[in-house]
Amino acid sequence: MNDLSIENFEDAPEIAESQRLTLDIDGWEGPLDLLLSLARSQKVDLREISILALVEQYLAFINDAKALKLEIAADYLVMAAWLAYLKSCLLLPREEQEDPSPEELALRLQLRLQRLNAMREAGARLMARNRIGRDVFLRGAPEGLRVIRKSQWQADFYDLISAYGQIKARTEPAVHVIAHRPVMTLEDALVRLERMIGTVPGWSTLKSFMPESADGGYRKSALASSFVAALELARMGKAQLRQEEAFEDLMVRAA
Amino acid sequence: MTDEPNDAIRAVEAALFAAEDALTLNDIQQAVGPDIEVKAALETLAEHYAGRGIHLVERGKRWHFETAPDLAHILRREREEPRKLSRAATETLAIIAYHEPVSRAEIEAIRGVQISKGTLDVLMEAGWIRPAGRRETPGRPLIYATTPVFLQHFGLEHRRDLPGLDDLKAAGLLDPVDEAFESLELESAEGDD
Amino acid sequence: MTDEPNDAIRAVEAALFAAEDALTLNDIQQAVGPDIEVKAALETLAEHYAGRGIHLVERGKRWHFETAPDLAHILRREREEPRKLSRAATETLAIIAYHEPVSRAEIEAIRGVQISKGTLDVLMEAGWIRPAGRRETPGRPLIYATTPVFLQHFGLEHRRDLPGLDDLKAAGLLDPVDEAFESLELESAEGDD
Repeated sequence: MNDLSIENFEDAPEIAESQRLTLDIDGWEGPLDLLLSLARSQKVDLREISILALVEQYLAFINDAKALKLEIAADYLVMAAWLAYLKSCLLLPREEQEDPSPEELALRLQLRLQRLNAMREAGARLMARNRIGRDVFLRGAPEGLRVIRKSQWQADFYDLISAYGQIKARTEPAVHVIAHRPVMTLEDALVRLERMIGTVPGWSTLKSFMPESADGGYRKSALASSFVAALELARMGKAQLRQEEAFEDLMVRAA
Repeated sequence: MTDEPNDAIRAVEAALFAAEDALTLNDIQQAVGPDIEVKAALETLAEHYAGRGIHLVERGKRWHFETAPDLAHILRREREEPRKLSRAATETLAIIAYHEPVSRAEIEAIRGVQISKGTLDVLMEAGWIRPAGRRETPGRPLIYATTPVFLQHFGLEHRRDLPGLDDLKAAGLLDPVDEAFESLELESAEGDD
Repeated sequence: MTDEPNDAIRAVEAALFAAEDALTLNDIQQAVGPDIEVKAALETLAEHYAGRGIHLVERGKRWHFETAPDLAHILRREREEPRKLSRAATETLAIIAYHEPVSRAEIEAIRGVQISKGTLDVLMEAGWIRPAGRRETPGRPLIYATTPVFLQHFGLEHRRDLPGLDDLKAAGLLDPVDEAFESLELESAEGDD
């Protein structure tokens, strides 16, 4: 009944010495599993099972294991203690019993065993079905259904003409035309400034010699050229320059 | 009747034969084009193949051809058997299949032991179970359910074809212990009257 | 005749179905066992499947099932996916439309960039251009022109409905790209005020 397998201890001699053998947990998956195995050995319908007899069996089994000095996993011992308690309650006279009653506890244990048993049997029936790869086989070399993706190219009219516009813009030879801008050359400014300062006595601002013109570009050009011309005239000793402080008007007079 | 199949039947037959996986009605319709009555063709085909060495079967709303089960002895030769599932994995699979969707704690309550980490992995790797959301209870545990591949592998057309499902349901063996206990108490209380 | 196959035929049928390669007579005999008349079973099967969506065929003394040739389109289903034409292809198409008929070398001269072989292929696949003979110059290069499908796709009645260079200039489409981009940037910067 008890296919008690003992762990191979050849590779662990010091443990073997103390004879600490372990109850094979792979043999039973926990105390409930062991209980179910014992219950099934009673060979009655689980609904008819004698819980008291089952408890005796379990405790006897654990005691045997202890006598063999097997190390028993803690949860088996916890279950043994609980079952010993249950047994004593079941044997006690009725009046002294507390809630939940031992009958209730026994019934719950029975229900659990029934449920585990039902699933064990269901698992076995499932595994016994005609399974693919064992009993029935799929096609060995299916051709496969393939979806060939074909591109449906999309472009709209604007893409087309703007692409053409961009090619044209990119490849058309570029001609750069520099616009003619009215300027006062340095030569003009020299002649003009020399002549004008001769006609005006005393200090005058450089700006007062600027031409009246609507063209802002021309006025700026005239100012820049006249400034350089004033420096040049001063260098030649034909003019004097004076400025009260930075950014103040530049004053000029004939030397 | 030399039942020469019409083009609709031939097309559905060819698509199922060539497919690498089981096909849904929709998959088949896409393969054969919109003008074909797939459902009717499938019925005719299933009937045609019923007595042959190959059967056309429906598993979880997917269709495929497979060899007839009675010929297993011929085909099994020289083939490796699929790896045998451990008892823990078998029980866990049964619990998921019969109770789905079910949380890990619920599986453990039935088995009376913790599930080792590998057990659910093995079942997921086989493609038989999948996480199916979370239960809206404290802790929001992950719940598991079976897949169409599970039905296919075990030759089940629907989940309701699980062996003994109706009996287990009727016997209350799929109800949690607490519920079963209460209903038992109720019965006996009524019986006392 | 409701030709229900006998077990010999069913076994051969299943063996061929499940096989990963085409099988020789000997292979089949080994699979189904010595008591079965494989040759006769194959003949019956081939005849049975002749009108179906799957055929049993012999190639180089090996037997296998395959999809009926007239149903090949089921195996390779085409699906159209919209894809935007690349810039290179759009430019090439525009050059062909404005200058047709035009050779590849001429397209490259106008674009100022070489075109890859794939570009013309794409345009031909789209059905928008076609080879339109050869130019009678040294090398006799192939020349390309647009197709009626091109006009239809772009909503043109005639090629002369393509806007002229003056129209393009007026629409700002001749501005070099980077300048157009700068002016855009300027606008958006001004918009920030």
